[in-house]
Amino acid sequence: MRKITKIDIVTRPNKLEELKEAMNHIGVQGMTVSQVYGCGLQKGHTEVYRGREYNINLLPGVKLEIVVCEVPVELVVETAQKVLKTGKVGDGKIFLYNVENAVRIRTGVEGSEAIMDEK
Amino acid sequence: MRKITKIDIVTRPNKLEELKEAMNHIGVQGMTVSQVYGCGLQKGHTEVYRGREYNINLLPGVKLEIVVCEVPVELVVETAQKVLKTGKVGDGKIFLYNVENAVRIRTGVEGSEAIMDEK
Amino acid sequence: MRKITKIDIVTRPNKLEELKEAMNHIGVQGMTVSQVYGCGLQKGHTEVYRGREYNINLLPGVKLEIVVCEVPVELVVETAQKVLKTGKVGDGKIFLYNVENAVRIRTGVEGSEAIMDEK
Amino acid sequence: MKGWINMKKTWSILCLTLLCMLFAIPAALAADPAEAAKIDTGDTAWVLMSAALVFIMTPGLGFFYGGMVRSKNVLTTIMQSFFIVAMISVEWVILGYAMTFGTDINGFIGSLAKVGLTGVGMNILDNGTIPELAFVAFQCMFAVITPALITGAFAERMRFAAFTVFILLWAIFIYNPMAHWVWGGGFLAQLGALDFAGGLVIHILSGVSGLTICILLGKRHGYGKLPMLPHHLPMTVLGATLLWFGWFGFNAGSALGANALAANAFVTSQSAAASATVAWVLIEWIHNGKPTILGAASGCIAGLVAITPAAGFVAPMPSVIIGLVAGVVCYTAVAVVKAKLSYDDSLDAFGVHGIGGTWGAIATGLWATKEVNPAGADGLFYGSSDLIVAQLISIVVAYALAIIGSFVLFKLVSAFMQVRVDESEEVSGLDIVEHGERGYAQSIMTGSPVIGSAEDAAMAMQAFSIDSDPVSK
Amino acid sequence: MKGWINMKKTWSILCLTLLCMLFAIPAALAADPAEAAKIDTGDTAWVLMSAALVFIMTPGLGFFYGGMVRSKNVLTTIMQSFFIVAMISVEWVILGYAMTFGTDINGFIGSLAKVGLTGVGMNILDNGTIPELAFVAFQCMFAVITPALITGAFAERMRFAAFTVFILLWAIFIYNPMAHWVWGGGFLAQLGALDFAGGLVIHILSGVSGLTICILLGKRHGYGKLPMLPHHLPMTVLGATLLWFGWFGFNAGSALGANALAANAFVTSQSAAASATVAWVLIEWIHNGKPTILGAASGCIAGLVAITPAAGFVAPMPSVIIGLVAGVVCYTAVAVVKAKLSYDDSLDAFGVHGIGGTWGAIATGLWATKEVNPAGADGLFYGSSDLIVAQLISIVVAYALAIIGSFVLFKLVSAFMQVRVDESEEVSGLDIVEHGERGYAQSIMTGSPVIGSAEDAAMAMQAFSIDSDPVSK
Amino acid sequence: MKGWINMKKTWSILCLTLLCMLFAIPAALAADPAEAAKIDTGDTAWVLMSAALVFIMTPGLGFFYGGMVRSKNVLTTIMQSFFIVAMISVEWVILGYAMTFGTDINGFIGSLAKVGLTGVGMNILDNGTIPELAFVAFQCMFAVITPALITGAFAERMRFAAFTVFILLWAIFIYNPMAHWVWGGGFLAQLGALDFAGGLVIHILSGVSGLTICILLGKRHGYGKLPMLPHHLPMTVLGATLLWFGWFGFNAGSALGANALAANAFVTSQSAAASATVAWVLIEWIHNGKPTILGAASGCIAGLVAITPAAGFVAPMPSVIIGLVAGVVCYTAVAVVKAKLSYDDSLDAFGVHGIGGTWGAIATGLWATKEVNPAGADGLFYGSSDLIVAQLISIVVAYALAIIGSFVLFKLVSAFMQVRVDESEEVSGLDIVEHGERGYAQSIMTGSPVIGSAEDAAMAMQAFSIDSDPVSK
Ligand SMILES: Nc1ncnc2c1ncn2[C@@H]1O[C@H](COP(=O)(O)OP(=O)(O)O)[C@@H](O)[C@H]1O
Ligand SMILES: Nc1ncnc2c1ncn2[C@@H]1O[C@H](COP(=O)(O)OP(=O)(O)O)[C@@H](O)[C@H]1O
Ligand SMILES: Nc1ncnc2c1ncn2[C@@H]1O[C@H](COP(=O)(O)OP(=O)(O)O)[C@@H](O)[C@H]1O
Repeated sequence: MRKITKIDIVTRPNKLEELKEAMNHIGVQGMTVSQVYGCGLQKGHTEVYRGREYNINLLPGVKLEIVVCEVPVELVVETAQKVLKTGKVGDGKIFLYNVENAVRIRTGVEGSEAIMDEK
Repeated sequence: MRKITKIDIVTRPNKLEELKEAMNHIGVQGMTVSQVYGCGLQKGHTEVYRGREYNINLLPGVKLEIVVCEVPVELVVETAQKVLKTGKVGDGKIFLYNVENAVRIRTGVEGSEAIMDEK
Repeated sequence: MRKITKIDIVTRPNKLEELKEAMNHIGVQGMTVSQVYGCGLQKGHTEVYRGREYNINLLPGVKLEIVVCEVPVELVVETAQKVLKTGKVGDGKIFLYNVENAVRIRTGVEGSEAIMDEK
Repeated sequence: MKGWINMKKTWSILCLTLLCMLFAIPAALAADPAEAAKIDTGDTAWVLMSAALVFIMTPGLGFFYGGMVRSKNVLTTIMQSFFIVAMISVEWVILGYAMTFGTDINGFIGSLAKVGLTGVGMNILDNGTIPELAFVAFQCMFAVITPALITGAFAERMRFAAFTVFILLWAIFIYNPMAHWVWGGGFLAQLGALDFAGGLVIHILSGVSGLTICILLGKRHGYGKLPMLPHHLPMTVLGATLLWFGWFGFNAGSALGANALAANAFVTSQSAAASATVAWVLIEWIHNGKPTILGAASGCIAGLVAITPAAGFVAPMPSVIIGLVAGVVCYTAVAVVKAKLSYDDSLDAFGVHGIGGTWGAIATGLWATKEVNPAGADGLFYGSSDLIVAQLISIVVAYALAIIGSFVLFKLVSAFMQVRVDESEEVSGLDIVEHGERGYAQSIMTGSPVIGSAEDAAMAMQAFSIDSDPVSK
Repeated sequence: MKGWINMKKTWSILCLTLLCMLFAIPAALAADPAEAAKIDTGDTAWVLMSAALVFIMTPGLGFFYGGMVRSKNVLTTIMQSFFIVAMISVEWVILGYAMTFGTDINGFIGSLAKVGLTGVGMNILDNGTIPELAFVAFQCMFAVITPALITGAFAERMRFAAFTVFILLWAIFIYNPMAHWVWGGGFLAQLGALDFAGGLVIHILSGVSGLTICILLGKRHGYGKLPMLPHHLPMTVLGATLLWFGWFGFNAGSALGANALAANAFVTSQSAAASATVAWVLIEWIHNGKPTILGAASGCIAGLVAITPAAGFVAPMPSVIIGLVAGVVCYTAVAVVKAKLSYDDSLDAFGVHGIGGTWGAIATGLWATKEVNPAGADGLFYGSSDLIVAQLISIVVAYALAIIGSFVLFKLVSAFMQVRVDESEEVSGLDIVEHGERGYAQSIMTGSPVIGSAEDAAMAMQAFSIDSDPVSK
Repeated sequence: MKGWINMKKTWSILCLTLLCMLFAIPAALAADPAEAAKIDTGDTAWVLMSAALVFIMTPGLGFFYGGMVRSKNVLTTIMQSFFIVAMISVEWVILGYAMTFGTDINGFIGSLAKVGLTGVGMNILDNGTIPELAFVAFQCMFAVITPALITGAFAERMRFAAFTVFILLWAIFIYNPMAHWVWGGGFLAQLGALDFAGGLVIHILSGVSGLTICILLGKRHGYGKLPMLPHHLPMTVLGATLLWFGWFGFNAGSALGANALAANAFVTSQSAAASATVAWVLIEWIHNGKPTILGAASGCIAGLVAITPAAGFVAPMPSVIIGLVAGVVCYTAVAVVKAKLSYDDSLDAFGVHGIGGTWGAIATGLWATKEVNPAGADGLFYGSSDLIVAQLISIVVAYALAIIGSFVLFKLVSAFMQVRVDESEEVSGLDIVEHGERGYAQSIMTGSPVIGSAEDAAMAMQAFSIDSDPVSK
């Protein structure tokens, strides 16, 4: 079985649409997106309620989980960087994990084919 | 320490209840569920606002994270497939990962016992 | 490359603020938080709508994903336990995973430095 | 698509009819300024205001119902009420007012002489102190809310096209005649039945029709197995608030003047709504262990429904009892009986309006008194049994009309178009499937515009290609 | 469970009393149609409408407060206001109106001759131009909103059972007497104190009672450490909108007629609300660097509170000043003083109603003029100091009554039942714990029905077993 | 910060002016109780109630618009409407009423004799049956809603400081004169133009000003590329409901009495709103394949806008046609023309109010008839062409004033402060950036208080240090 990798990309929400298109463009077949709150070097903001200030340091973000096999991991990482890099703090992180196996529920197919384009 | 595996199941939201029951049935002690938006082969839908059409291709889904040790991974995968398979595009995916360690916060117990039934 | 580890902590939502502060205190540079629903030994609650009772057994929780390299994993786990342990069912779990690589999008730096403090 | 083609036919006919009528416009104006002197400004102010109050009830009902469905159907549910406001208002000024309040023909229906409000002009209302147009407006709002009440019974599964056709037919062939029978000088009025603001005409009619339709339509997919919880209870409370608020116009406005009778109807409405709320909350506190806000919101509606036919005939203390009983009876209907009989009246249109309206019509026969309203009658507890008999007959008539009428119209509509959405559509939710909209847009869940100026699209594409070129090499 | 048993006792007694009274119904009707000729329809229309407007304020308050709490307590908070509408309306028609507006006994309380509205019938109001029942309805809404205002002070931590008992006692033993003293011909009226629409009776009384209770109850768990942010500001703005809207009925309706005095009260209400909003937003813009919508919503309420006692006694320009000062003073009370003194008045019932009401009562003593209202008096700026003295005395009386009365009632209730939820319940949120409901159902977070027809459950089980059989082998 | 400093200056001047005027207070009271006898209570009740109804339209508009923006801008959008209510009400009682309804100076502006409502007192309205203050209140609400309508055009990108200054200037220098020209006895009134409730003065003026500003301000970042979907459609429907509800006061209240004319305006409003809703929904059903709730909500507003100038001049059947055409025309403007011309009128202030108002002003010239309103004129279809000419001239004047006036004021404001937020601020959302608030607080997304009593902070710190000590060792 070929190596399968999960790529987690945590980034700004407003980049989601563009990133999604870029990923489709390089042949990524699918992805799973979730809404997260991030905390890192990026400074939060201040909110005011009835004269009391609150420092909010959990910032809204999105996490994309992309499992790939055929599409080279480097290409995904490079493309993501290309789209997401603004050079300002808060651009986010990419984490890579090893996937032991994958199954496509609809067909029951396992391994790399579970996430490959069906011909 | 026995091998611990995390099983990520991404599927349609309306199957959650049934899947949860099926998992309890085969002895899965716990799980963590989150709301995700998926993008894959499944076609999205069109929305219309003031005469302008939008193509929404992020579809609501659920992700179940189930960490198992005693319960065989195959049983979980098979049961999930049984419950979730409709044969239509969008049934979702199952991904398996290796877990290095697990801790039950309440007791501090580590390893396989952290997720096993307490007797 | 030094070993990078992802620590997933699933716990009660009302502990988030305290846990976040404790983590900053021991030098954790960042984390990604998401809202999850958990199901485990902890009993759910009953809801009533127009005379019909429903048993809700998915309880709101939070999941923190913390990727560390410099900061010792044990310190994170211990600190988390310290803050989160109430001794009552539902305190949650900690899971550890191996991370193959990490990238800081802003700088393109890879590996352990992607998540380390920038000096 | 098939449904749509059928729709198109139906609508073409309607539009044609409409246009035809519009040629008759100048004739519609036959004001008699001489009479205008008799208008009482205070009464007019109150009736106009009441019309506005009753107006807000129907969108309010949309929120009441909308909060109780699952989030995937919130817009469909609100839309049903909101669109009814529009569709039936047009029907009313063109046709409905004439059918209901035109010169009586054999106690059965109004003559069509007033089609398109012909001859209404600036006239004063017969035997009234207000402009006839104020009465047209006030009654329009009643004609609007009645079919909207039904929508609670078939929520979350009816196609919008079939819905519009069914409701339009229902308004014309069921509501207008019934309103004529009771309020337009028809045979039930002659029989001596009392219905101050619409227990028979509005609540029994809509509640029982709802029950009929929901049985014919079948249960929602997964009903009884999957949980179907209200997705937004504050919205439901908002709806209940607007309903309660508007109901003051509904009941006290039905006095058609700003007088002691209106004040009496106002007070009885408030005390019945209040006591029914207390009763419903207490009974479920005892029965289920928790006092719920959905119970409070349901309770006030049950009380208001029950007092509707009685508001201008009974004194305040009986209204407290009517409310208490309404709370307990409707709770039982909704929480016990419905579960036993296992029909899927999604949002309890029958349990609250059908049952509450029936109780109210009976209660009017028990506690009505000429001391409150000399134009009324004395009920059983005030020494006469004539009234209660008339009330019971009217209830039977209303049930019969609602069941038979709705059955026939439902079958008729089914013959021409698909009435219920497909199972997969029901799972996806009707908001997306039927209206192409979502109630709440998650900031995360976006989409790219597919229509728009061609340039926009080209720009968007280009913008991306340039960026991505080096990558794809 | 313990609380519930106590509840049951309390309620049984109440219900019994209620039933007893209902036997007296026929006697309750003693209409005198001869007098009915004197009713002015315009005045009646305005008072009825005003009653409806004041009605919507209380649910509106529920939304105003509901948006400010954390989402786990939204229903509890809305429910408190909504249930008060029901409970106090019943109390009012049965007992409250008699206590407040029955024949005065020694300047202290009304005789109970009018219990159950006995003798009100279709009468015209003494010295009025409207049906007495219209006045009953209008005043009912005042009796309702006053205790609801208090709930902001103890939000997010009081048990529902204790809440209902406390509020009922408070309405009977604190509100009714105070309203009698000022409006029912009691000793404060005799003293010459002016309170057009309820600065003393409503705002000071509720605000100060709120302060008392919130101190007795203690702070919310984590107060000052954990952030407690409003979970839904649009809901709060909706509430503020309904309050502002209803306040026109509150203030201008208090003229009890549609005349120049009502118009004056209408304009002064609008200009005070508006200028207080501007003032609050500006002061926080300067002080915190941002103009907030919560500030705008709070500001308009502060202005409306302050103008309430003065609306029918002062001219428009002074109302602008009253509003400006109200905005600044209440902001300071809420943002500076509260933080210093560190009591947990969750939603600032005292800071806005207590302080705003006090300022309004004083301002009435400064700017009242007989040119606006010949039945009023001239204030300090119009050459007389009698009024301001009467105002100050009344304020002291209101504070004393609120503090002592609330203290005693709180202790009384505490002796019989648990008043505050347990810490773990507070953490879980009161919606689930007390009412078994959630405000917003996440589509993801579902549940399986545990009650329902036995067949349903069996079917559900079976459905699954069949499926899963091969799996478990 | 720079903006703030400019703001401070502007406001200081304003506040000073305000204070100066307040010294003139006693003079403001010149009531003439002798005349008070002529007040008609019914008319007064209706006008006061109508003022309350029009009041609720502006916050309603805030919700209508607020639901349509992205969630990060919901508060900013609602705040714009809400703050306008406050700011313009103050402006109106101090300055606006005098400018608009003071003694006419050369057909161009009112004399400033009535500044601060001087001399209004308890007077009866000239040639009216209501207190002048009731008229002040009613007209205040019109002055408030007009600038609020504009905000839809520049939503999601204007700075709050610049917004307040611009709107204040616009109200003073554009709205007040125009209202004087049409309603205050100015030159357009003398020309014979008819504008029952504000097609020219309100809808054309605001819609066209909106268009001007949105072009000057530029498109939202990403417009046409990124999807900008409504985040909360039920909120938009709530807004539409409040607008429709309030519009009865707007149109029928403009009769300034409770009479047949008011009833006519009430009915025509309802039928135009209803038919426009039906038309909009049908046309998009055909054009896009789905009937949407946003279409229904937009349609009713389009119909109400179009009937506004005509409501008291045309009969009910023409109002149905006016509504149908309004639905189709405004849909086309919004869905086809806007996309073609590619300006970013975020929430279609121009498409609905500008276009709808223009159609309504023309329609008045077509269907007006003296049979409905003897004080009006006969339109083209009733045999005279004078009116339509006067209408067309007035439309041109309104367009010219709106375009030139808004252009000049925009440039003026731009010269002193930053009008548009920075791109990064636009991406973050204006709620956080401008107001430091979020519409909906996720329970998960919390924060620690940074201001508060020093002890609190110390305690919090300590609490943690003790716990964490062993860990950090
Ligand atoms: N150690 C970490 N573990 C998990 N997530 C992290 C970690 N560090 C950062 N993140 C995520 O990445 C986001 C961006 O990180 P931040 O430090 O603010 O900026 P940058 O990546 O530009 O240095 C954070 O909001 C958080 O969601
Ligand atoms: N490569 C992938 N990485 C991560 N998640 C994926 C991937 N492919 C699919 N998914 C998830 O699985 C869901 C279903 O996939 P889809 O391709 O639509 O249908 P099917 O699994 O039936 O072929 C998607 O909505 C997405 O959430
Ligand atoms: N096997 C598992 N896989 C994934 N998540 C789990 C698992 N077991 C428990 N969890 C998560 O941990 C939370 C707490 O677990 P629970 O069994 O209720 O209490 P405790 O950890 O105190 O024994 C659950 O709500 C769930 O989110």
